[in-house]
Amino acid sequence: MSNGETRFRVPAPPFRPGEEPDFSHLKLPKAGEAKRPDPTVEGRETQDLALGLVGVLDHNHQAVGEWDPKVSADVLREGLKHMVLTRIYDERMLKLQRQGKMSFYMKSKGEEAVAVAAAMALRDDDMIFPSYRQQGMLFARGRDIVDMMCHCISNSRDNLKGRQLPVHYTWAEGNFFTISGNLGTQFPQAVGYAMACAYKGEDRIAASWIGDGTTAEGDFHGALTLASTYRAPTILNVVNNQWAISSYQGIALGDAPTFASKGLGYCLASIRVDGNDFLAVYAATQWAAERARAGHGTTLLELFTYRADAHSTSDEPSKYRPKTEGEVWPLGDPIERLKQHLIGLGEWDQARHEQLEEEMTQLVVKSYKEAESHGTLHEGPLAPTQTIFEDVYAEQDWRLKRQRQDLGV
Amino acid sequence: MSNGETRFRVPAPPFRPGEEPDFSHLKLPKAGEAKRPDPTVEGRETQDLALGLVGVLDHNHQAVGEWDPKVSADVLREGLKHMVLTRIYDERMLKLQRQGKMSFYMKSKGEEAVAVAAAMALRDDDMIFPSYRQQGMLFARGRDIVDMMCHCISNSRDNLKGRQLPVHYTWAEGNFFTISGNLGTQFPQAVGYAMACAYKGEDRIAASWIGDGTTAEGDFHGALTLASTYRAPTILNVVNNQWAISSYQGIALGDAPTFASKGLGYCLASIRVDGNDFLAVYAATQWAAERARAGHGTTLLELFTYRADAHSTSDEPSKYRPKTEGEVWPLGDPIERLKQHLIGLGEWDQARHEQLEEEMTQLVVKSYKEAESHGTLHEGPLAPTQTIFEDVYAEQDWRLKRQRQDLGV
Amino acid sequence: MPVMNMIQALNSGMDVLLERDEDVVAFGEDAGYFGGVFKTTDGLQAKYGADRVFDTPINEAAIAAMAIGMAARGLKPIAEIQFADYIFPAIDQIVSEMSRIRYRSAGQFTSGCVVRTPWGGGIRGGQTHSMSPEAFFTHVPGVQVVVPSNPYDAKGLLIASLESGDPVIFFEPKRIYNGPFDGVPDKPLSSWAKHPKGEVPDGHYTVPLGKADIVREGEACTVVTYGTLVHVAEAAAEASGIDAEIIDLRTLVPYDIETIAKSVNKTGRVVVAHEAPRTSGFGAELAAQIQEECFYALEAPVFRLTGWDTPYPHAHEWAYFPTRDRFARAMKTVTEAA
Amino acid sequence: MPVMNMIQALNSGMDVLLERDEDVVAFGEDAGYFGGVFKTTDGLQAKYGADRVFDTPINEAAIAAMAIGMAARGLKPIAEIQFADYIFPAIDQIVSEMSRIRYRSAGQFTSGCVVRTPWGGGIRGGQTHSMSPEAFFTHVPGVQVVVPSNPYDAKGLLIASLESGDPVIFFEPKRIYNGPFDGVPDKPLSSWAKHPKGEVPDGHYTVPLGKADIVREGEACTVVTYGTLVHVAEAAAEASGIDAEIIDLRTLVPYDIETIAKSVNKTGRVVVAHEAPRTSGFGAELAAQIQEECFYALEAPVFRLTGWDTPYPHAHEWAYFPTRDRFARAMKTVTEAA
Ligand SMILES: Cc1ncc(C[n+]2csc(CCOP(=O)(O)OP(=O)(O)O)c2C)c(N)n1
Ligand SMILES: Cc1ncc(C[n+]2csc(CCOP(=O)(O)OP(=O)(O)O)c2C)c(N)n1
Ligand SMILES: [Mg+2]
Ligand SMILES: [Mg+2]
Repeated sequence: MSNGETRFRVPAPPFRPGEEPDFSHLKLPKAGEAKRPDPTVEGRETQDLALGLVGVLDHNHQAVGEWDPKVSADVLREGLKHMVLTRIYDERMLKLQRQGKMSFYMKSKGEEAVAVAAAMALRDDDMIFPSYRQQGMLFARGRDIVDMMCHCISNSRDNLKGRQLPVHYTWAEGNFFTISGNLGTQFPQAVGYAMACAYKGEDRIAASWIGDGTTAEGDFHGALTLASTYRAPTILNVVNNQWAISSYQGIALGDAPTFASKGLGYCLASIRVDGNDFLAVYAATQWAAERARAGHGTTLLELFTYRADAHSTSDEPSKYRPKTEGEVWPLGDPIERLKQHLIGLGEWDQARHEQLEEEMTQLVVKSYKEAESHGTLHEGPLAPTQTIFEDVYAEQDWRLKRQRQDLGV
Repeated sequence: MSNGETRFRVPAPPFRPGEEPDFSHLKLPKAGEAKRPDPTVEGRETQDLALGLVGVLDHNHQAVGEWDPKVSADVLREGLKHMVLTRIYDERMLKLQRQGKMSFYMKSKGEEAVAVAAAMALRDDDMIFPSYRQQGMLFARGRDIVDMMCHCISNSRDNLKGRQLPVHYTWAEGNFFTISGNLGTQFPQAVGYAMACAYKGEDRIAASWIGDGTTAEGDFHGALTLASTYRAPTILNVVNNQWAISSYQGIALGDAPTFASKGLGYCLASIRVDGNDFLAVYAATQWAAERARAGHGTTLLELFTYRADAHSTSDEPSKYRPKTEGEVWPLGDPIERLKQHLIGLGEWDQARHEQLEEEMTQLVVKSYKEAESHGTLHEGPLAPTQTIFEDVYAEQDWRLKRQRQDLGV
Repeated sequence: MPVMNMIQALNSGMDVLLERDEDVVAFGEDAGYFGGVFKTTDGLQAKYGADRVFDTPINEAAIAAMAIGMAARGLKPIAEIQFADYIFPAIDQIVSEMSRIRYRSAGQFTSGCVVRTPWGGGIRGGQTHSMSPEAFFTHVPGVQVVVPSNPYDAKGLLIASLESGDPVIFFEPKRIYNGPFDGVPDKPLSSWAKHPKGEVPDGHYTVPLGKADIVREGEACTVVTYGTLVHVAEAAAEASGIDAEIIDLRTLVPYDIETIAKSVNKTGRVVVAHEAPRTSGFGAELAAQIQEECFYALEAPVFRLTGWDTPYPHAHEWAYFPTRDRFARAMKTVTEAA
Repeated sequence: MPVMNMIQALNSGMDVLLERDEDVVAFGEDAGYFGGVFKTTDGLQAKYGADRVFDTPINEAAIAAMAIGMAARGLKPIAEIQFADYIFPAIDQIVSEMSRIRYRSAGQFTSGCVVRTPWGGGIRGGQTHSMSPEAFFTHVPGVQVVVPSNPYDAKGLLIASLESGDPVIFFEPKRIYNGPFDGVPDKPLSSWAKHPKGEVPDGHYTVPLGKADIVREGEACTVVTYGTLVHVAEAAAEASGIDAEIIDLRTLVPYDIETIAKSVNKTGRVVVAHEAPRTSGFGAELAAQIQEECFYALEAPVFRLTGWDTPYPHAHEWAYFPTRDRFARAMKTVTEAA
């Protein structure tokens, strides 16, 4: 797999625009096949899990195998709701961005289960160090949707005072750390946080998420090294959505078979998970949380998924991958799969689903109206201008005081 | 293994000063046990080698097993000579440092085979990106010993014009890159160099060395990632001498079983080698070089050895490890082992060995006299003072010209 | 002569370099197949092959290190850091290695390469797509620092940078990639077609490093700046009617002290301007050197017009960015000082 | 009162902090069992346990990140970077994260911690054990920068730093760990026992951030400096007989502009001095601000006495380092300027 004749190997994706995508070369283990060891297992004994794939929902949308978390239909319906809301929210925000209501947006389409199932499997007091594509967690943790929107349109009610790009949420109350625009930095921070929890004698854990491309950063290695050395109660998640903007996963992966397998070199428990399978993500997260809480240290989870839309509003994926690639991607759509599973259980039906979509759409529309009543980026009101000089330090020094005066605010 | 009751795990070495060191807990595979796959093997198939130990010289100093490189007695005697010279050179330089002849020194005692055998197994046109503890390579490559000393005492003949700390050699002619005082930086550079060799269509390779402690740096991960992605013709060597100044290997290693196993997460060929076994280091390097030259990419070698002396002249190891630890270290001394092997072959004897030591001592003493005739750090002559303003750029800009004037040189 | 925007001019510069010399390679995150998130390397992989123009893993330190290793073997790498905000993971390789290879090896090895990176604010990029970290690099002996302000210079400086044989950190003012910006946020984007420096020869030429450009002659005061703010300064001079002499520095290290001093000795009044925070910004160096060099000619303190000592804000970008009006006020302050 | 050298004073400062507050932890490469390569954390692991004072892997970025994560959970970390030369792998975590956590979260999270690191030259450490990278950090909004020059201040500033609640980069002039140095390379080491600030209380006290110290009053000129050079300046004043007023800055961000301006308005003549390279060194900021603040009081250009724009050399260290004699010449230049 390299681009034509090259003198060193430059990995290239299997399909480029104009080619017919076909994932039959991908030999993915079947749902239910993976063994579920006790969460106290030695890290080195997770090799099969790192090279395999933990899946629960099979082709018929039935829950199979040892990893089935056996959660109630209520929990599944709640998960479905958060995922549907996430997708509708994303759609709406994208439209609003196109209308100039906000400067930037990033959707999580196709990756909703990664965020929602993980947040639901964690305790609400577990600390989250997210990347920019886990908005589903905020819904799962009950963040007010109007507040989320107010952040995205940088208005007077933005809890970040307009200081951050849209989708770079912060929510301390919900144990959701401040999202960085710099890739990977939060991974070792999460380990430090987890060490502090252990130090304080708490059984809270910390969890962090980065993308497949970001695993190449030095901070990835720093995090895994700290985690292995101090056996910190952390879950380190790699969301492998196959793409890093235009770079396909092979640029970061090199010859390695899976991202999960990168954890084996640190002897961390390492598991590749079907990231489009709500139950599998839930179960793996629960397993890893139990392991961490019991003092057995960090788990590296690879969530195998597919970025079903553009990287961000600044991206144009048809330039580098076939438009239909997402459609033929073998692990399907996480919402559809959970929906069918619930229908199969007799706990859901198409009518209820449509009603849910309708309710969520209404919620989003109504919330946006309310959010907009607090202003928008271009029309204001924004946070007072002088707030740009606040929170640099606990107290303003003479420089900031003078600069504020210079600006006349 | 942690220091008393701690709330997160802090790895601690098995023995501290005052304790009786005893390595019987170390289950090391026997020499000759490891299989030698074809150098074109897939990286992932080297797991046993990464977790095992490639050894050739057994307890009776006989060469055994598939990895025996079967080199001639002449080659072995040459290796012995370079190792003996390295040790005598180090001893002498240390003494001179204590006498104030140079500002700093770092010995490589106990690790001579790592440097000498590798340099001999490589081609002279292969590029070396060393750390500060591979002086043996310079001898193996035929660097003039007087030149080496002139660098260490920073005199008028120092080929680095006194700009670098002692032992931070550079020797372009000998394909020996400029040693950095910053740990780990050279590892990804070596991969870049190797890619350039491939790009130029050469079959030269690049090799680099770092210590066990340095594997924790982000650059380690950067190097392995580049190597795996571009399949660069590189040998990346981790010299595991058990200690990083006062920190024992567990601080970097965490729960991982070996440093070699860290290569598996990148699917690089990964081998742990008895670093005190000249023949094993030679054979493994040869194997990795053959692999790289054949276009199969990078090998990660862990050279398992022991830092038999202080980290540097600024260190005092008795503060953090038992004085006798090196003596009971199970892999013995690399010079003694090769010497006994040669004696066993009937190719060497005690008298010749003593004569060699005597010759090397004379060489070092004589060379130092000559070196000193070109000046010493404290008494001069040094490189002309204005050289501090040279080589910052290809051409001096106005700032440097003025600064030179200001200084009046 | 063809009209190009800055992206096309930079692309053309790389094209010329790649064409003329097989030792030239270009790489970075998304820089290969896709041609870069700003499309600066667009088409070059298709033209020169995937081992001459290629994608890298997301590890800026490794990108810099790869450039160093390749340069040691005689290649001439052009490395892209996707945004200047993301150069910090690479700064150790730049400060401790790239900048010093020539020095510490006494010339046995060199690190000639260009590290290109989109730089500066004005695009609503928030704190991680707007930084101007040039001052950090101006404090590093052994690297040169370049900031072009128009397509013609961008191409000529890029070629000169790679041909200099020493490492160059090459900051590209992304706000003006597609057209000059006069510091009035709500005015529509202008086009490089209307700017004299939008005409860019197709072939090889250089703009020498270390030489500033006087983009406007004037008597009332001297403005020393670079990048996007060159255009804001011009707009401010026009809007305010202040007869400013505007110096586009182009190269920050080594900066053209001769041109600056000559102008300051004439006007006696100076504004130095940049987008980066004030404290220890490159304006501090300029002010310090100017007051030393032209002490007796100065009739007012050198005025530093800069971003504030805060992270780069998102919603209040225009309260942070030195706009045309703030620029005009600064010129007024120095020209009116007693 | 006990006499301490700087290492002992810093050790005592950490001891006090660890003793009073269970949330304080200290860590770094070799900082645990061994007590640090300079022995600054000596004995603290034995006293407080291996989860309060511990060794870290050799990854400076991870050290900084760990501090950030711990601070987010309410701990008060003291992180050691073994030499300031090795802070660059951590600079992304410091610039992009530590410095901005409070700002970007609008105060919901903070990153109060101290990053301690042995700093500066004069110990024949060559280019990788001699750097003075303070200027980089003074350009980073959100971090404070501290450089003590004696045992008393070192302890008091260290405690004040950790108690400030914001990140502090704390540079320790290693040349004077064991005794003051007057800038004459071949004179024997002096002892802190002979220096008034060698007396250090055992218990808790603070030296406030942001306040400079006038270590010598004088009329002929003002010297603004910090760290080792404070002592060199004093020796130069004595040797030359020039009646310099010497200001020990102690805190670089935020620096004490009031004390500086008052002195400069009195003397009209200034030397700013540091060991780091000249271009864009912190002396540039000081000179720029002084000429703005005290323009009409200045009788000579602010003189920058600095290291050269080269990497830090080894053998010719004393041709690079601002020695007593170079210092005296600088004072002479400014006092004699017309
Ligand atoms: C340090 C750093 N380098 C580069 C970037 C620019 N950038 C933003 S997102 C991105 C791709 C990330 O891909 P991946 O990690 O796979 O995450 P995904 O977007 O797919 O979720 C890049 C290169 C950045 N934000 N930070
Ligand atoms: C980036 C960086 N961090 C810290 C140091 C200080 N330091 C020098 S040697 C050393 C220990 C290295 O240990 P290891 O990698 O095991 O190599 P060894 O000395 O044992 O050969 C440390 C921490 C450094 N030189 N560079
Ligand atoms: Mg991705
Ligand atoms: Mg070691």
